[in-house]
Amino acid sequence: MPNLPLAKAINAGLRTAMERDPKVLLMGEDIGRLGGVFRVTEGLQKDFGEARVLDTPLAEAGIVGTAIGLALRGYRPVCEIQFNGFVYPAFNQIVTQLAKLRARSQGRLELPVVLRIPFGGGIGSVEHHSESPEALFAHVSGLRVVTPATSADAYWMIQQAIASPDPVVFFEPERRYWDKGQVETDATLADVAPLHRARVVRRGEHVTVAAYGPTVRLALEAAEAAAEDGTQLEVVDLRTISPLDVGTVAESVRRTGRLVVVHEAPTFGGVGGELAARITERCFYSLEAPVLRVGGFHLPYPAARVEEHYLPGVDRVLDAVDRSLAA
Amino acid sequence: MPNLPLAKAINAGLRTAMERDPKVLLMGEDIGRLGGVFRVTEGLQKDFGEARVLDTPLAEAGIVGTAIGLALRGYRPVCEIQFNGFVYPAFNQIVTQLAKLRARSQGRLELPVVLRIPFGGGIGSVEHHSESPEALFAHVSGLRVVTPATSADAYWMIQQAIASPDPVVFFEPERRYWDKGQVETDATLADVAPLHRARVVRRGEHVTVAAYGPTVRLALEAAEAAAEDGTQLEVVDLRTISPLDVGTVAESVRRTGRLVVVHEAPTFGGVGGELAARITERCFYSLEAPVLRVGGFHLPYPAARVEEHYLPGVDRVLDAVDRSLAA
Amino acid sequence: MPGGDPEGMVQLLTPAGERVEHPDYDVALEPEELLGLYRDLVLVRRVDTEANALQRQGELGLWAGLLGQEAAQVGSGRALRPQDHAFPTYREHGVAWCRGVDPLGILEIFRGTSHGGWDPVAHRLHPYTLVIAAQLLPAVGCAMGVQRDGAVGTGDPGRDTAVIGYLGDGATSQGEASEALQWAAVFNAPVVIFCQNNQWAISEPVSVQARVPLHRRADGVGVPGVLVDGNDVLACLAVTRAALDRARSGGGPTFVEAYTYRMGAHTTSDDPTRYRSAAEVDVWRAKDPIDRFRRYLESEGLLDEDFTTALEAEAEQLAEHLRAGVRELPEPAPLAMFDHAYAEPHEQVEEEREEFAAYLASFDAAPSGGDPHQQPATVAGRTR
Amino acid sequence: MPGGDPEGMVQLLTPAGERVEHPDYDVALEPEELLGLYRDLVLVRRVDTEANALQRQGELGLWAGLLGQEAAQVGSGRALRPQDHAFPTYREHGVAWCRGVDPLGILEIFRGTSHGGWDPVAHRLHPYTLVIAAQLLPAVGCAMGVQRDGAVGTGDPGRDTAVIGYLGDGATSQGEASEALQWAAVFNAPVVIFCQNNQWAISEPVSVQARVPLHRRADGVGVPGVLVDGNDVLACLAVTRAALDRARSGGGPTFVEAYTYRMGAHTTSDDPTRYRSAAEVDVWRAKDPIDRFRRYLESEGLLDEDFTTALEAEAEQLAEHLRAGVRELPEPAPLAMFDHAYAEPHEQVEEEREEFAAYLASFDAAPSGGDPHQQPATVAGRTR
Ligand SMILES: Cc1ncc(C[n+]2csc(CCOP(=O)(O)OP(=O)(O)O)c2C)c(N)n1
Ligand SMILES: Cc1ncc(C[n+]2csc(CCOP(=O)(O)OP(=O)(O)O)c2C)c(N)n1
Ligand SMILES: [Mg+2]
Ligand SMILES: [Mg+2]
Repeated sequence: MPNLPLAKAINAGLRTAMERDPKVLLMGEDIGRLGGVFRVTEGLQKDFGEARVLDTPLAEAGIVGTAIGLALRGYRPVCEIQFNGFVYPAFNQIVTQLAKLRARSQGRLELPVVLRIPFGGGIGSVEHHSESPEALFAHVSGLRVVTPATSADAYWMIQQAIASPDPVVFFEPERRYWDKGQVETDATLADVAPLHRARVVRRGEHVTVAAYGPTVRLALEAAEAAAEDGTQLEVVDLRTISPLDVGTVAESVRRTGRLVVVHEAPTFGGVGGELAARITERCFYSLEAPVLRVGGFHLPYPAARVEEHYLPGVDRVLDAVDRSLAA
Repeated sequence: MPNLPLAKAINAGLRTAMERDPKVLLMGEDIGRLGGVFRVTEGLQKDFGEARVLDTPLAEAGIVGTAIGLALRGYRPVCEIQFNGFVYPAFNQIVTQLAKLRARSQGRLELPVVLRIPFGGGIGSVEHHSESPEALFAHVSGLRVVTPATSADAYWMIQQAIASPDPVVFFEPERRYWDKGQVETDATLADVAPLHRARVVRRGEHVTVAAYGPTVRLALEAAEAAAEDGTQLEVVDLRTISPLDVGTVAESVRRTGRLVVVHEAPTFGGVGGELAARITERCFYSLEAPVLRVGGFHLPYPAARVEEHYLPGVDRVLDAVDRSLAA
Repeated sequence: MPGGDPEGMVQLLTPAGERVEHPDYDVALEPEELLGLYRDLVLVRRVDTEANALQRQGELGLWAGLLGQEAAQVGSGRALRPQDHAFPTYREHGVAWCRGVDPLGILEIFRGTSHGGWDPVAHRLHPYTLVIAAQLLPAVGCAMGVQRDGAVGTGDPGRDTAVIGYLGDGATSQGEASEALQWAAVFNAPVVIFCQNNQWAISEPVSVQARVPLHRRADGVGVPGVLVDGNDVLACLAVTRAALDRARSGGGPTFVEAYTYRMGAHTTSDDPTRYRSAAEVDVWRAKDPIDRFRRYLESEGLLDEDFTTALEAEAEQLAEHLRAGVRELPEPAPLAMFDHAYAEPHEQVEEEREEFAAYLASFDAAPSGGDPHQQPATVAGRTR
Repeated sequence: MPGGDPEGMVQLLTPAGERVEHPDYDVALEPEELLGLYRDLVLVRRVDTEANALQRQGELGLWAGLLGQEAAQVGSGRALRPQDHAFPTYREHGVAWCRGVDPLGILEIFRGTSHGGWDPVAHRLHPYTLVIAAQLLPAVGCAMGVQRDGAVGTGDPGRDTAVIGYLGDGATSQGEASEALQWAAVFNAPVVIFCQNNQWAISEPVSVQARVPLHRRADGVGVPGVLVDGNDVLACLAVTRAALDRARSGGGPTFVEAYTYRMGAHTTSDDPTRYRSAAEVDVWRAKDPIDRFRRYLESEGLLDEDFTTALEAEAEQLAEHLRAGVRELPEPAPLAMFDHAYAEPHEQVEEEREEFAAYLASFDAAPSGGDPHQQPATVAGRTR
């Protein structure tokens, strides 16, 4: 059971998928010779050739648009968008074509396309490199949206995403790329947790904290800190954003009576609002306090030297926990 | 006080703005000679010339991108996106440039650009003509998002949007274009209701119904029907989506204890979730029932002959009201 | 200037129906092939006529006509082999016809009972795409898939495959159209980008889109650009066939500009008298693609009365098929819309399906206290 | 092939520093103008050297170097008049220099204290744009504004205005780049689209973007496309000046491809040895833009020791200004980020500002029970 950084776990997952199915292709900018700016595709062009690992022209609409055509011809393209803020040139292809072609053709067309998007902040980078646009994709029917928080999930979820007959937007938490974790590579795709289930990653009785991608570790750190003060946080790693596994969170909230949702994306219009609305609807009589949200502010992602203030940190999570407990 | 269809009220508002300020320009596809596919710009090219009312190449990125440049040079461009589903080619310019340039330049650049987008369904049209993508814009900081529900608001709000130093996405409810209403054209911009305030359009004590754009009339129709059964709905026309006037809704909910939000956009990830989360946070102890939402389903907009089932209708609103009252 | 013949346009038939030679392009067709083309032209025009009538009668919400563009569509459509793939806009009813699609499948879209009533896999005709130019990158990607399948340059005419992607003159302005051309060039993809320059994009003349002839765009990325008389079915067939052959053999992409004219309205919602002159339309009427081809066939003595009578009867039958069929197109069941957004269940969709099913059932159950309230009236058919 | 001189490239100075004639382009400069250009070249290279060093020392998170592209940037930048507007990418430090921007303002971006430290209105230098090609449509729009202001073709050199928009070879693949060219053509906008083909887009050679020379793209939309030696400051000045003059006089847009080379890494996060050979870099080192210009000035007897010593001192002073200044760049105050998203108050932003201010204040108030928990460490500077 190797101990892999999250980026390497995705690399291994891509490799396994490519070995299993010759129709799996990788497409993107600098993913071939260079192995991607985060080295997630390192070594794959060397081993699988240029026909299966394509360095593309610098055009995101082109990447997604041609991936659609390749999928129609039976391929399973996995597209890398170099950074979160550069996905918008492809937005038309994603929203009007990729997401809708199945419905438009009454299920006659299948679009097994994966879009890998590094997202989130905390790496001290420049504009457009640290954003969290997942809510924009979650609102678009026809897409599935998931994000792993650990190396093990990264390894398996990328394979599940590739195996999905539906288009999947796969958000990779940038600042966790170098976090290591054990990966059980001997299991099979059927054995591991389903792609669209949330997971309780820490048990606790006082407040449920729901997080995904980069904020899962943050929630766990907050839980450690809270435990020192005697507050037991239950941490749920959502894993899947569309569909949203409301049931797993509701089950937890029915026990704790309190929920704090944490994501890096701006709170306003973010995924947390949707979860809050659904949990409140389902658990209205169990809730001891309103669902609270901790997220980015309704601001363009700021310059790197101020991002620690923009991003939810342990303290802001704990502050919300305190407010929830005080309600 | 003329009685104008909503489309004509916008036309009159554009005309007034153009007369007042020579820097106001209109740009879009078919807006000149043809007067736009909904005739909203009818007669304006004839009266203001081709330099101020531009028929553009068929490229939405081009429309918004050049509008940005014109704004930087001191103009106030008002762009028409022909239909809601055709805005995505411009999404990159909107999200990465239009919305962010002010923050990126620390307030040194001003982007008084208006994007007019006809939205919503109910007109029996083909794909991409009836969608409600407002949540995608509301989540993007730097933009303001508003929508009028009546001719009077249409006339004044378009002028306020043009006067705004910030970019404004102005959603026009397609199926209300032909609805007539009194327009008090003698007032001044300073007299009328501020752009970013919601408005209680019907008083009622039992349940608050919040709606915007095309669903305001729907909510009023539901209120009529409910009144026959003795249920008094309070109807709030949100008018502004970003910012969201939470205070006006909260004030109402504190009295009624119940809230139903109605929009045509898919419920999942829609504006209703955000409003539900905020109202629950503010009014937790006043709420007698969870906030309920009535909206489109998480599906691509369906074919015209089934849209009446996709869209929230009076009955679905009343059903939600009943469920709220039963909680 | 709309109307004048542009320089360098490939033509094999003059507007008067005279057969002319071209140094680079030719077609040698058997009489039955020529008559087959004529049949196609007449029948697709009949589909158009009938659909317009059905729209006026309220059976369709909208119709996007092809009047005047029959030759460009039939010429290019008949150049395709069964294994080829076509990616149309919303106006390629003639191409759909050549792909064996029942026109009723198209009427579904404009009646509003579905977003497309044919099997895109079986017919190798992609669903109509309303977002202009958005079908082109998928077309190029499909061609890249063909390449990867080794279905190019084998010399086996049943195997070598090409892709054709259609667009209008207005659509050339979309950045995606440029990207498609460029990707085709960079990957040497077996694809033909076929532009029907019908001179208008709704109310905008082609001069709003470009200052130079559209086919020159291809030069910019090193793709051959060919200008063909789009009202000349033989020239369209010859040029497209050559381009497809080139693609199938591994020679790479071609951009074709078919110079033609939209004789009717943009759609039935449009009123072209607001933006163009009757005189302009008259100029183009004189170049009608069917008239000229009929004159040619007549001059060759190929059109006899038996054939024209039979064709007339076939057209009448087809019209009747549409008239009867359109009224019988099944109304979509309310719950069916939940079926195809995803291949595998999606929690929120399933939940909404169940809730909506229960909601609908609540009316059937007719609970005491009343009927469902009426839906507000919709204003149908006011837009395109 | 990177390294070989392409056909038809405008050159006024050979790599050996020999002055050559060109039938269409020339510049006649006074000695002090020539020395001024040399000074610019030396100083902007010094900015680059210093910024790289500061990045290695951890003062900057990242740096995108211009080594090798000084002539293209100074040549084009010095062709601008005060009233002109420039729309850069993220690499036009030499252009920024010509627009009078203190390089410290650029370092703010790469240190992470702001998204840009100059006043774009005062300098008529748009903020750096990281989304490739996204600055071009705004540049064209600005030029359309210039037209509407009547600031074109008046003959008044202080009034007639042009716009220049920069992009890289890789960025030419974006659909928006094509749209920008086309809008410029259709509206005859007073704009120069200036492409620095530095042969690489991170790890991708220009052959991944296009099969034909980039400047040919202009032909496709009827815009003149000029290929210029991007390592020849005189040729870049001459070609850009002519293009800007044409724009200012109402003659319309020009596309310029400056053929050059990125001698360093894409950014300090990049390792070019992974994708290109030392031999290739050597070929280009022999064409260094500063070496060749120095040889020319020497051969003309224009460079004396006084000048070079003074310039060396000036460069040293500039470097010291950067070294000292970068450390003194003010750290952004946490609450300042709330100031500029909107010109007028936005309810949610104001609410968040207040809540966050109260939250921050709660630490100052040092409530009983403790310090704020520590932030998790960030992994800075690992990406571009
Ligand atoms: C991206 C996009 N923008 C706008 C529209 C609205 N629209 C539909 S058809 C049309 C004109 C298209 O003209 P052209 O490409 O010449 O094709 P034609 O209709 O003439 O066949 C427009 C603007 C659209 N469908 N897609
Ligand atoms: C839309 C977009 N996609 C991807 C990127 C990531 N990226 C940054 S620079 C770069 C290469 C650009 O190459 P080129 O245009 O040649 O400019 P150069 O860096 O060589 O000056 C890429 C892919 C980006 N900034 N924007
Ligand atoms: Mg057209
Ligand atoms: Mg480059």
